[in-house]
Amino acid sequence: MEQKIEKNPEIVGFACSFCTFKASEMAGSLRMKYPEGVKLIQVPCSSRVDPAFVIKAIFEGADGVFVAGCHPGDCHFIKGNYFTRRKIAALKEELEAFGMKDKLRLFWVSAAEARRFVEKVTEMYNDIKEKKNGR
Amino acid sequence: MKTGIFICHCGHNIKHTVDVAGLSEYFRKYPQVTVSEDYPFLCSEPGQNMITDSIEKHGLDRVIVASCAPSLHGELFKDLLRKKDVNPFLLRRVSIREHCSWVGDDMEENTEKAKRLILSGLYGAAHFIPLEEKQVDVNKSALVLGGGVSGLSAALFLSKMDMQVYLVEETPELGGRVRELKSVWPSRKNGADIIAEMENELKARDNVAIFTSSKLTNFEGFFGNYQATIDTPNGEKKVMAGGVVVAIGFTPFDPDIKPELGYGRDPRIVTTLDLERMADALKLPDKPRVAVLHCIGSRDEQIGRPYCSRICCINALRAAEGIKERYPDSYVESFYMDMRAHPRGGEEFFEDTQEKGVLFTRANIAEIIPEPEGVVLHGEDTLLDEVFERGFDLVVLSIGMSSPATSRDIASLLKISLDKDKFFLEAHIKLRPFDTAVKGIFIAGSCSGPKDVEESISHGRASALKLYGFLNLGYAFVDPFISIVDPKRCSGCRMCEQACVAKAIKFDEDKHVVHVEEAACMGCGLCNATCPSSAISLKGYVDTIIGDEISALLEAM
Amino acid sequence: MVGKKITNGQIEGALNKLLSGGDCLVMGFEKDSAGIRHRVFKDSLGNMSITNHIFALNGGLYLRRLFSKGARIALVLRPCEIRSYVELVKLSQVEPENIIAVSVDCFGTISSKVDGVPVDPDADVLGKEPDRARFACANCRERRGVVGDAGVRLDVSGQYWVLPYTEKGGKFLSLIEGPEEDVTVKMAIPPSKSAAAFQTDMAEFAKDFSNCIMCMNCRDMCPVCYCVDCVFNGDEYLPKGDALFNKIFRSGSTDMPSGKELFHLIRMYHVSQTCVGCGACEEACPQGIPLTKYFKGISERLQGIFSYMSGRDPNEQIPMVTFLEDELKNAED
Amino acid sequence: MDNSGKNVLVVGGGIGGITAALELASCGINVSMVESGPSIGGRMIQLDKTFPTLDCSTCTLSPKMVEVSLNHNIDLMSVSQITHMARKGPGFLVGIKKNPRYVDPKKCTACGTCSEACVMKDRIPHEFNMMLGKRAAIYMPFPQAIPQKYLVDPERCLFVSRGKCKKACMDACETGAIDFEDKGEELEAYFDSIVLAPGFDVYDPTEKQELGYGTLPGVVTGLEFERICSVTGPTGGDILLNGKEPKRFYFIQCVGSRDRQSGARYCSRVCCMYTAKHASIVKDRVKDAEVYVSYIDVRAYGKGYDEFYKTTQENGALYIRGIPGEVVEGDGCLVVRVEDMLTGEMREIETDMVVLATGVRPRKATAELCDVLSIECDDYGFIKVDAVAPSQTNVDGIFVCGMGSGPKDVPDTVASGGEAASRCMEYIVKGTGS
Repeated sequence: MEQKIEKNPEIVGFACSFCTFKASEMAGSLRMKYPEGVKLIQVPCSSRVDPAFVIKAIFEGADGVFVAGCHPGDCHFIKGNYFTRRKIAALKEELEAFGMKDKLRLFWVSAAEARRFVEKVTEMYNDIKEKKNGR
Repeated sequence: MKTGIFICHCGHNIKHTVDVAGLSEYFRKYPQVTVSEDYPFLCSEPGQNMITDSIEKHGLDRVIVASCAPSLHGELFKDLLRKKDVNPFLLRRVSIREHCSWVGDDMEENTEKAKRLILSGLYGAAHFIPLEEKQVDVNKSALVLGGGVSGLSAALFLSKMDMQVYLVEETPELGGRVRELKSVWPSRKNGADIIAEMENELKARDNVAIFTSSKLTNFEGFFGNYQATIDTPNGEKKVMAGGVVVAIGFTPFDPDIKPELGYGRDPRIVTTLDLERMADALKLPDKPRVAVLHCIGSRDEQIGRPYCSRICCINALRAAEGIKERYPDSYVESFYMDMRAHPRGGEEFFEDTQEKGVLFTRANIAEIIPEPEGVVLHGEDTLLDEVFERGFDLVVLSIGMSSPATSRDIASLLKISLDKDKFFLEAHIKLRPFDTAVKGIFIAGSCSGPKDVEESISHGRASALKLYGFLNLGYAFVDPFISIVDPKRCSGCRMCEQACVAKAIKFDEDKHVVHVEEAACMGCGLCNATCPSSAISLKGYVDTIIGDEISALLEAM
Repeated sequence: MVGKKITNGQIEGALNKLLSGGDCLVMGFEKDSAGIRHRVFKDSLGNMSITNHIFALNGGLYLRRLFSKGARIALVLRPCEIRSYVELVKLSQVEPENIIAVSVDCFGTISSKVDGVPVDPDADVLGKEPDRARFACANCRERRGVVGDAGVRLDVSGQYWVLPYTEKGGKFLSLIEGPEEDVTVKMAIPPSKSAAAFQTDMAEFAKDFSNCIMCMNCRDMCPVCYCVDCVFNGDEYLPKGDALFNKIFRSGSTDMPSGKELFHLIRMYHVSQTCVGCGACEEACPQGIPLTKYFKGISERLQGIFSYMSGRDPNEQIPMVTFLEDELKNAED
Repeated sequence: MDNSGKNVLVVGGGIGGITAALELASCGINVSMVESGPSIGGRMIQLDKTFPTLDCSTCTLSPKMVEVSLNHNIDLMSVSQITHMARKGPGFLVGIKKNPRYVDPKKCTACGTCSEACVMKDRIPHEFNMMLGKRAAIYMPFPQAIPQKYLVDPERCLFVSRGKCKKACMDACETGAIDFEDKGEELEAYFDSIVLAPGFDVYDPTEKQELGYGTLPGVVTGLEFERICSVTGPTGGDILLNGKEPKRFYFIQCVGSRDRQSGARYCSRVCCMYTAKHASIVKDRVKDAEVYVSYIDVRAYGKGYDEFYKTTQENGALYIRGIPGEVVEGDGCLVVRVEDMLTGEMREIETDMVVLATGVRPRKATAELCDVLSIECDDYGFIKVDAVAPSQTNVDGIFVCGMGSGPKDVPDTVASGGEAASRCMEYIVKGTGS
């Protein structure tokens, strides 16, 4: 297991059920491929994501965590994602102070953007994988 | 705790890249797992029976269904629990198809991933509590946005079903675009007549309130009890509506967006819509040369309109035919990409127009340059594979449909989502084409994508029927996924109250704690994430559930 | 800006006027041969001290959940204490209606853990013996008495002033004899220079926190850690007993849960917007962990991105409960 | 308002009929659904996937079918026909013939042992699989069939047709569900209104000898190809041609549509998209497959269709404008002769499999049905409707939805199902004068 994790990153994503999670469903039904290491947790809105979750995930072994929600202005809950952006921006600042800023990303992916979803997660996965194995 | 895990093969959709048998075997080792089975189609009747039977046999209090995405068959599996008197919110769906078998090819990797996804379901579900779907009375009245043919059809139907109807139209008169059409496909009736008929019938009814030159300014409440504020010429009106049918139609494509078409710079370049309006005013030489251009503002990625507008080929044909009838000796040439004469009778019409002498050239038009002696088309014939320049006395642009100008405003007012082209997004394009993500709000006609008149009428009526079906019961259930406050843990810091978008959180000065207005809560969970001690938490998504799901995805196995 | 020059005893005089009303309390410092400490004065001030060069805890701690209607209170405390009071007001943990908060210029403090410090509240720690000053003070963001309703400030000529910042501050000023005059002279303490952004890594963290015993004293003594029931009281982040062994049982890994990192990083996030960098946490730590470096550093960075400063202004909203539609584009990936 | 006590007859159990029935039931109407086949689901359940989302047909439709079987307001009659109809006031007196299934639905557990035991096992061409693959005389058309019950095919069952068989099925059946005495049932009932959802057949391209359907192995129709791709199909979803996986595919559009010779001038509205769907399925399942598509115009008119068409091309499907003159046998392969109208050149393309995008025809049974109900049809045999009320037939109180009134794709059929149901409701309410 340790070996495996050393090679392939584990990435946990928090996906808004109204956009990103839908996009991920579409990505699935369109048979788009992305690394198995990427696993999603569905949340009603990206604003539900308590930064504590991200920190918890990181210290339980996630090589990367992303929070993904609707594009600003498109939030099903009207303004939720603006709060998400504040929370995550602050959290990124904290992680950066600890030299871990590349562990966390914030994506906007609408329900229709299956391709964007795949691109974003794959890109993140590959970047992190490089770093892991670059060492 | 007695958990049942049911893993679907989905034919070979899941089975071919996930070792389903191995999975069901694996989970049997967990103490909290009583049953763990796999089956070809859990959604089929035998599959459903298998689940209900084991709920009964083993007295399961948690059911985990690992299959397709949770958005599919949501109610279906819940009902299985209901049938056995198990609270339906003790069900956990795990998507091992859309999120596993379909996105990875490696059997081993996929199985490992599925294992973790199911495990997170298992851990998360451990913290589930029975949730109650509160029954609320619903208002047997409907708000219909848009007075076009679709909205009118919806309003008429609902009113005939004894429902109070509020019809809101932005423009001064009802009828939308259809009113302007001289000959509606395929009936060939005059649009104005069709509208007049509907309008009179509607106005004769006493349970319909029509607000023209009006617009929706505020919208709150929840399914069955929405409050809408309408800005009308005679002041602001507040109405109660059980549900909404959105039928705000479309905006005709504005050719100015493509300057190379020269539209607006020369009176000899007109749109199909202009042509309808001009009708007799149209003045041309007795042997006019007329060009009809298809796909203006459709199938065009550069201007962000990659979709087909569905109706413009027929419109183009009608334009060509019209010219031919008026000027038998005219030279009419139609420039198209694909001839999409798909509606009823369309193909025959296409053939007839050809027989009437209209020429059809498969071409891409690069530019339209108005010269004194004629409007010159610069284009490429994609059949003969040659570049051409041809002069015409009139150029008709068959314009497509763009998303309604107000779609974004309406979307944010009603909290419904838009698709990539800014039309409204349906819950499921095939099986729920009228539903939106918000209960009781339906979409009809061209505002969810280009439609012709016939289809718009069907849509209007069908969505109205859906709404009626919902409200006719007189009661409905509110979403149980709302926030709840633990007053013993609340510090009364009021951060959640300030953050709450729905303004659903109220502060109790005496007890110095907050509480949630259930009906108003949207269930986003922002408050939960804002409260440092999670004294306010979102049912179904409490910290322990998400926290343990995280652990499950990452813990060593 | 107008204010009043004061001489020894004048503030005490004003405060005594308040006390004489019988319905007012004063919170400040009391000094005697044994030492110097926080104290609430009722009928008379006794030997009150306006300043205090020894830091044991942040007085804001006493103000949490202070909703008393009626009784009036005057706070005469350090800027960092008044700032935490202001944050607690924003968090509705204090009812400010009957409180007058006076911040007093601070010359730096010495840790109460250091033995044999002579009792001289006016000692200019940072000026005279900077090496004995606490880390928090040496790197303080706001030593000037410029927060709260009024401030007691020293000008370059060695003259003390009382300056009003709010209506309440004005009332307090009126209790002091002497004419109001424009403040033209420079003050002794200049605005602090903004420090470089705090930067560390997990290795350094591991080293610094290696002795953490998770007593959570840092949390308990933090003036702005106001929750009545902390998330870390439960088993959720820090499994204990059964919860811990269940986790070990099901995960197969026998590592102890990574409690330290979770506890400190999450708490850093929780207090990031309200932390005033007073260092009470470090003072409270039995293991001598350099907490201030981290909490102060993180909070300054995190407040920075919203150009927010805790305790500066009661009308400033805590960043997490509001937003701008057009901001933080660089946070999006 | 209280709609209980109102009865509506829905004829046809495809997606159109199912939609109408469920909508009506949700309004409290008692619905009787008459399906001529052994299971509801219609054509859609025969499809492997549906465009443009490519989600599997079974997954989207099966739950609806189950809903029908569970809904208390819906009475489902399979293998049944309408025998006669008479107006009665605003409504109709309708005769319904329930043909015998020879299996007692109350006893059958759908375990399948009877089918295993049947002497005709694997000897009868399977209609559900478009005659590809074989079934027994006692069978269930497909695993998700609703009703979830087995039945006997009277024509092919030796005992029913010839009276002599060892009836191994009866011995095999543990619940004694099989009953050869079953005579079925004839009944007459009153309905306030009727919704027709007769569905469609696909064009039989045998007459087009030049395309080699029926003569050349490897030339199949669109619907046959659906079954070949489908998990529930004869090959279990593996794309096989007599056991081998073909690598080269040629799709020919507009076979029996936009075509006077075949008697259909109209456009069938689904072939362009189902071909695009087939092309992408092939590209997804068959490694380095070679895919050609012949077309006149690509009619990707629906929501997300044009985008889907583009992706199909991007994924490597080669579109050739022009319909092949002929398909001939080549050296261990098929050869398609086509004039590429874009390049003007005459091409001969070798391929392993030719899929004919066969067009839509009115279902054969529609004609009789219309006679019984005195419904007017158009020249093609589709049910005539009022253009402004697209489900209104010439008979007041009888409505039609789906392909019965002309070609429609699934979304349009669902919409028309809802529309028909709404007209139906309106008619009933008016009938009671409320």
